[in-house]
Amino acid sequence: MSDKLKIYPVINFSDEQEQLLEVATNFCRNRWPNERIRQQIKDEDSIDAYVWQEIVELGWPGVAIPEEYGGSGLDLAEVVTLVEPMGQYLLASPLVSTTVVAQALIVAGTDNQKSHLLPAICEGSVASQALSEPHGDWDLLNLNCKAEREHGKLSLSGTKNLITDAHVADIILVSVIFEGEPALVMVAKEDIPQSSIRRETIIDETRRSYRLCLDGIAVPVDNLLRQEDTIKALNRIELVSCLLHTAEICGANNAAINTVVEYLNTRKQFGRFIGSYQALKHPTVQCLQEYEAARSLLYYAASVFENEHEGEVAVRMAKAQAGMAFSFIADRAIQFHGGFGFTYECDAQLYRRRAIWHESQFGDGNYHRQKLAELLL
Amino acid sequence: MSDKLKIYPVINFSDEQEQLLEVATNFCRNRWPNERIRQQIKDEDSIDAYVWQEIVELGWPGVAIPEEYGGSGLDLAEVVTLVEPMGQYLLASPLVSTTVVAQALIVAGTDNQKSHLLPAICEGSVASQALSEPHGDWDLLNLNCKAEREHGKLSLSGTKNLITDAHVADIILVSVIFEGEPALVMVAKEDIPQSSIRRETIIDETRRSYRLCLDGIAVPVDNLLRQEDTIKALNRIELVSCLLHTAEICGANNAAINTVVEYLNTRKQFGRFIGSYQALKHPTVQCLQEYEAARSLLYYAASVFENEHEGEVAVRMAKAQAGMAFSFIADRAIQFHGGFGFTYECDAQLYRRRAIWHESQFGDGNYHRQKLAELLL
Amino acid sequence: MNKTDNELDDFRYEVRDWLEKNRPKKPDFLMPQSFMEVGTDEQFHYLREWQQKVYEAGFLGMAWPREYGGGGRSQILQDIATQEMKVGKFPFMINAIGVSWAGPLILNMGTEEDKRKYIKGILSAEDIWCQGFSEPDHGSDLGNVQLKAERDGDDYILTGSKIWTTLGNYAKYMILLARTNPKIENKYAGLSYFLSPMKIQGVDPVPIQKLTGEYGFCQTYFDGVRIPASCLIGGEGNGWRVAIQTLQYERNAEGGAAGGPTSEIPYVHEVIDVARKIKRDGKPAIENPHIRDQAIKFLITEVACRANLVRDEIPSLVIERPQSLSMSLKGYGCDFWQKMQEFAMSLQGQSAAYYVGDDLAVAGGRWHRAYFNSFSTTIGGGTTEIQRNIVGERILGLPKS
Amino acid sequence: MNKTDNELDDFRYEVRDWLEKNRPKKPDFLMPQSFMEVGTDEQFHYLREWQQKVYEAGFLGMAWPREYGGGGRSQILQDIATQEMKVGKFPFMINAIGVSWAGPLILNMGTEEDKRKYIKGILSAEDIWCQGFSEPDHGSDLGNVQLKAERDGDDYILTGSKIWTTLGNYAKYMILLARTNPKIENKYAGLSYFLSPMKIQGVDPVPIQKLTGEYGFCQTYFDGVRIPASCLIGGEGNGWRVAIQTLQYERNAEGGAAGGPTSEIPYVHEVIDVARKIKRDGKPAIENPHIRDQAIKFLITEVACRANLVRDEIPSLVIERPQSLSMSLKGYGCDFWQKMQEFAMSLQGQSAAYYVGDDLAVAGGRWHRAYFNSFSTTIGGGTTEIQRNIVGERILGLPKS
Repeated sequence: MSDKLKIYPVINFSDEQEQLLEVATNFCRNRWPNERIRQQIKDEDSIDAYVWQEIVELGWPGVAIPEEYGGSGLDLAEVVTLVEPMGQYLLASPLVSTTVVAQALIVAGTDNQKSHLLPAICEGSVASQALSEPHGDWDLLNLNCKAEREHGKLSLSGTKNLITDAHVADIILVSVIFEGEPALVMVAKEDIPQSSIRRETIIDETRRSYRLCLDGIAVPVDNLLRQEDTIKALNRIELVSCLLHTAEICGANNAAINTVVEYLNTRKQFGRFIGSYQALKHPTVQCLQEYEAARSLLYYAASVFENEHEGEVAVRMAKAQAGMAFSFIADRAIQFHGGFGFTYECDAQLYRRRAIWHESQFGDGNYHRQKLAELLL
Repeated sequence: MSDKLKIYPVINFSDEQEQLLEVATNFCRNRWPNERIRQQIKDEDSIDAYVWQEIVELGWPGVAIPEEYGGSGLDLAEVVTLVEPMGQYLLASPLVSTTVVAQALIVAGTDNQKSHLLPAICEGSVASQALSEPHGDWDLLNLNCKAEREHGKLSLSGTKNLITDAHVADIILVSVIFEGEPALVMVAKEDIPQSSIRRETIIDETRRSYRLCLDGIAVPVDNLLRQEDTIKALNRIELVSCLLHTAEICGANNAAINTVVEYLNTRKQFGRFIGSYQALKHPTVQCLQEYEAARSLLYYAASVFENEHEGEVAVRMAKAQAGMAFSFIADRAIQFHGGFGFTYECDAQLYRRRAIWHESQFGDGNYHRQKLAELLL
Repeated sequence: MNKTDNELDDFRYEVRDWLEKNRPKKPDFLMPQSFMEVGTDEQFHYLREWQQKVYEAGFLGMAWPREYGGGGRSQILQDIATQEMKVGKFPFMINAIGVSWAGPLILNMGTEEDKRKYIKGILSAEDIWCQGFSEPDHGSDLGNVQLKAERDGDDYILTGSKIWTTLGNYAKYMILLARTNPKIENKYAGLSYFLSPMKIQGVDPVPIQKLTGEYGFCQTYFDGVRIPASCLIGGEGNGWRVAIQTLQYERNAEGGAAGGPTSEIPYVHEVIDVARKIKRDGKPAIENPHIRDQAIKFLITEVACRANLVRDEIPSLVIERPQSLSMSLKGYGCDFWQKMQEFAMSLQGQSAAYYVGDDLAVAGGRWHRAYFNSFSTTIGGGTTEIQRNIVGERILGLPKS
Repeated sequence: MNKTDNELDDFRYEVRDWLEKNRPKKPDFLMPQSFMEVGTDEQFHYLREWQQKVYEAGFLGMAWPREYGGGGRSQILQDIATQEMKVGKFPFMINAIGVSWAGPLILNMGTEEDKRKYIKGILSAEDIWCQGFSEPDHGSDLGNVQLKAERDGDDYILTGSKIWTTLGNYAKYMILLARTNPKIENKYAGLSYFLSPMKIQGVDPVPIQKLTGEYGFCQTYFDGVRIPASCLIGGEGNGWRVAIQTLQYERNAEGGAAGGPTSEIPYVHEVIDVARKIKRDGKPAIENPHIRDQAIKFLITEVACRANLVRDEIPSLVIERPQSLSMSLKGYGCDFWQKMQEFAMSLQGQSAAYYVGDDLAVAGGRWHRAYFNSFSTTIGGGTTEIQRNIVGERILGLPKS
């Protein structure tokens, strides 16, 4: 029993990862300065088409797509090194959602779907996924939305919510019940009437989230992914999402630490820099340490991601730790900025809002610890 | 549903309580200076017969025993004010165990038992209880020990553990299974062979605890308490014990805070009194606040103790909070004393050991929170 | 003035009855959760009307002297009325700075003229008050206040700015700490305290956007503002002492306050109600063992906070550290509320992604907003960290940091 | 010296094989959990014999120079051997101060004569070393060391006392920080560092009883002890620099250490095993949701601590704060272990009442003792609080407290 508790983590960090991490960090720093973040909050569209075009030209959407479909054939570990700096600079891009959809297609797409959609993704098609429903349950199998065969097409019904960047997505992967069992269906942009899609008000203002009313939408039957692999695909979606979200969280966590440290080194109270007070210094050190732990788990998870059991354990550990660490620093960031922290102008709120959003997606710490208890105890 | 969650605590503090608190505080301070605590650790017998005699003369064992049996007919709230200072000065006395047995007799004793044993307790008989068994479960109904009718007597069997002061107790209240149901039996000192009783090594060295092998012990059938009231009596025992333990914990918690504060105000490091460092000052303030919260809950619990439901809720809240607060300060007391805290000579270990012991008795915070969830959610 | 328990009970029913009969209709706009969060005119007018109504019914300022507009009755009656308003979740008193700070201060240290001029307007919410202590560059460090008040004949000329002026754009008066003597070595002796008009030339309150995205505070600029010397309270150079006195009113909460709630107090049972409605793994979140355990922890602390207030009234139960409970009130309580509100938000699971304005936001996003706004209590009026210093030094006698 | 993975694996199996064949028989007495807890002769001899055996088998000091008694092999082999000893839960190296502190220091800064004289005895555990930094009146404040070392011809005369001398009563040598110049204004410049003999006239190590009730530390008195000036290392007046250097060896743990574990490392899975055996409400404690959740939290931190060590070896993954992981090792890890051991104790429910010596004590009271002893790691060698200062100042660049 205890044997699976004896975890000796291995971290492999390839030359590709090293290069991509450096390139992506520079890219995000240059393209996404603080003013840009504030602009992105105001824009209807949080994604910058020019920046996305650059990302496509860099080949990042295809990093983990096999070469036969036009990708680079690398691992998700390489995608992690791209997403982490995006988190750090709060750069909005559909890279995560697009990668997740590609991974689902690799697992459960038909040959036809793979040979059409994967190359398109490599060339810049934006993909998103519609998995959640208003009941709010994280269980991806808790589905009320339906697909039914009608006039040789699949007629969809029900409501999906929390769909990232749905309005610019070329394809959306939708989970439904079809013939009594879970299924995944690709819905193309042109099949969705504008009136079916509605912007949501979410806590993280640097993102755009939409609700999609499926009623009246019909798609070709060929858009169905191989139904027998649905559960496998949904598992993959959950774990890939957790891995990439964790990368994003770690990046943002690092930025939040830097924001706090800069303030502690600038602001004076009672004639001393406030960073000299242990009441602020020590919790900040604890935040740093929790972040470092999360980042180590992230790269461990990235390294063993494809190993059954160990990969899942590592990813869930990483997400649980990263979520906790980021919430902790973001909460303290508001407090330690004092009155300024209470303003919209201070970046602390950006991090705190983002931390809340991340905890709401694909399970919070409590949820993953429960899953880990099932896996390990 | 929510209505029982709207708790507006009332604290009644009678003139008797006020007087007893003052008298008991002075008594403990005079009788039980620090040297005496260290002596009590070395003594085979942790109870001081002379001090107990004084306690008896002050009438404290009978405080909550009805006047018809020779007591003062006051409430357990008054006993709380006696026990709290005993906790503060770590004064060893069998007042708690004796009071608990008296309360059980009031609930489930036969007229004959009450008219014999209660006056004896008022006059100084030491009583203890044997409720635990080596399985370690806090559930007082999880019983393996047995009583069987044999030759007109009750023949006992099995092992009881964690019996406080068993070697000096005149009577021990023992829980057993009798005729398939839980029962309580009084066992007199003279019925227990010396060889059946063995001292245990417990974490709190200021106390004495014993294991009792019941095999071969037989007592008169009249020693059985009214069996139909056993569950009621066990409930009463649990709640009275929790209340009085909480009082003891609060007293000790206060002493631990004073010990820490004194050291922080005396010890210098890097040219400053260590109490000036926020890394030590702020956690100490948090310890103080958790203690104050515990003490407020204690006196609330004492005030409403006899109210069904509210009394149980208040007592469990008080025990959970007090146990947590005391463990917290006692742990930090070791740390904040630095190297000295690591020695046997430093009082920090006395408090830490006591905190561990208290958490082991009648349920820790986690246990009481579970019970509260059942009562309230 | 000792009342029997029966008389008190009768009074309690009288209040409860009036309150229920006069409960204001539920507004169709989002309500602020404390007086620090009033960001729109409709919120402002709604709350001001309610305070006026409560005052006219005789349930506010009940223990303040009758000659200035108070009720001249006993404090215990006010306490009962206040409690009924809190428990019944009635709107709070918008003129909180007036009823809790400026009013007690004026009654305590003001001239006869001050009392006649200000007290009634404070109670009726006719005259809204704001507070001018903090400045942009030294939030918690009041001794360092820099806003200049230069004597010029019978007037003072004010130059500088104040920050976190709650209701600054609605207020008629400000309690203002300013520097009358910039040269004196003892910086505290250079401070003076004013009851200063807001609706005059040169005073410019500019709303600040809060982290919630809403408004409620101002930065107030003073550009050569001329006010009469009679605005001074406590005498020139005594500002520090008066400010400390004012802060005592706040820290002792109900001290000499006129009564009434000044914020919506979130209760743990409301959080538990959220947990009953939210689903996790197909079951109500309240069945999740971790959430149950957390909920009970918060409940214990909530009851303990209330029990602290009750015990604080019994001298022989606070004999060893007489100020311990009252001085910990803010630090311990605000920290608890903040964590509780964070918990209320986090237990929403996936739905926690929504914010105020989305129809899927749990309770309209109330808990997110409450959590964000809670930082005004852990930062404003002395941060939690500073509160710990104060308790450590004054209650435990630890050396200064 | 680059080894192929196959060669490394072969070596790992060789070590594992030797270890299993030579595992010392389980003692019939209570074993100490780290070198700081050796309180009896039987413990001492048992552990000394084991270290000697490991050394003779070639699995200790493998990367130290062959000419002084080391193995002259590569560090990676030593790391593998050390890991095998840890994972297999073999006894730790009793001469920890020697292998982790004194040895690296001597190799680094000692004279050729020092190296020939001391290194082999360190590895074989023939010569036990102890450490003399802390003094009774200024625990963490090493700059304030007062023990006097007065020059007298070719000798120094030592007067004063040191505290927390682990193995003081067994040690042959002490690394000693002493004050050679009490008059100099810069207090650091008045310090010097000695490799000082213990078994000579005037040195009196007196055992200190620990909070566990056991022994393991001494207070060591120096009453006019005469030692030759050749004991000096680093030169007179350079003691501070040498001491800082020594502390680096400790903080970087495996730095230049000879290898081998120096304490028994408690694993979370052992705590979980306890939770499987203990009953709560008639069921194994591990089924209690709160205990499950706690266990998983500890497990996550345990894996994270290990992953930190692994990541620290990859330069491009620590590029932003290069020392962050290594400098946090002690503070973060020791705090975690302490809480984990406290948890292991608390989950025992009623049985937590028992202590070492009672047959009902869970695992013979191991977890209580481990928790108590854990304070030697959160206090000794710089308290957790001081570790946080160091990380805050050196890694985050925050100003000094």
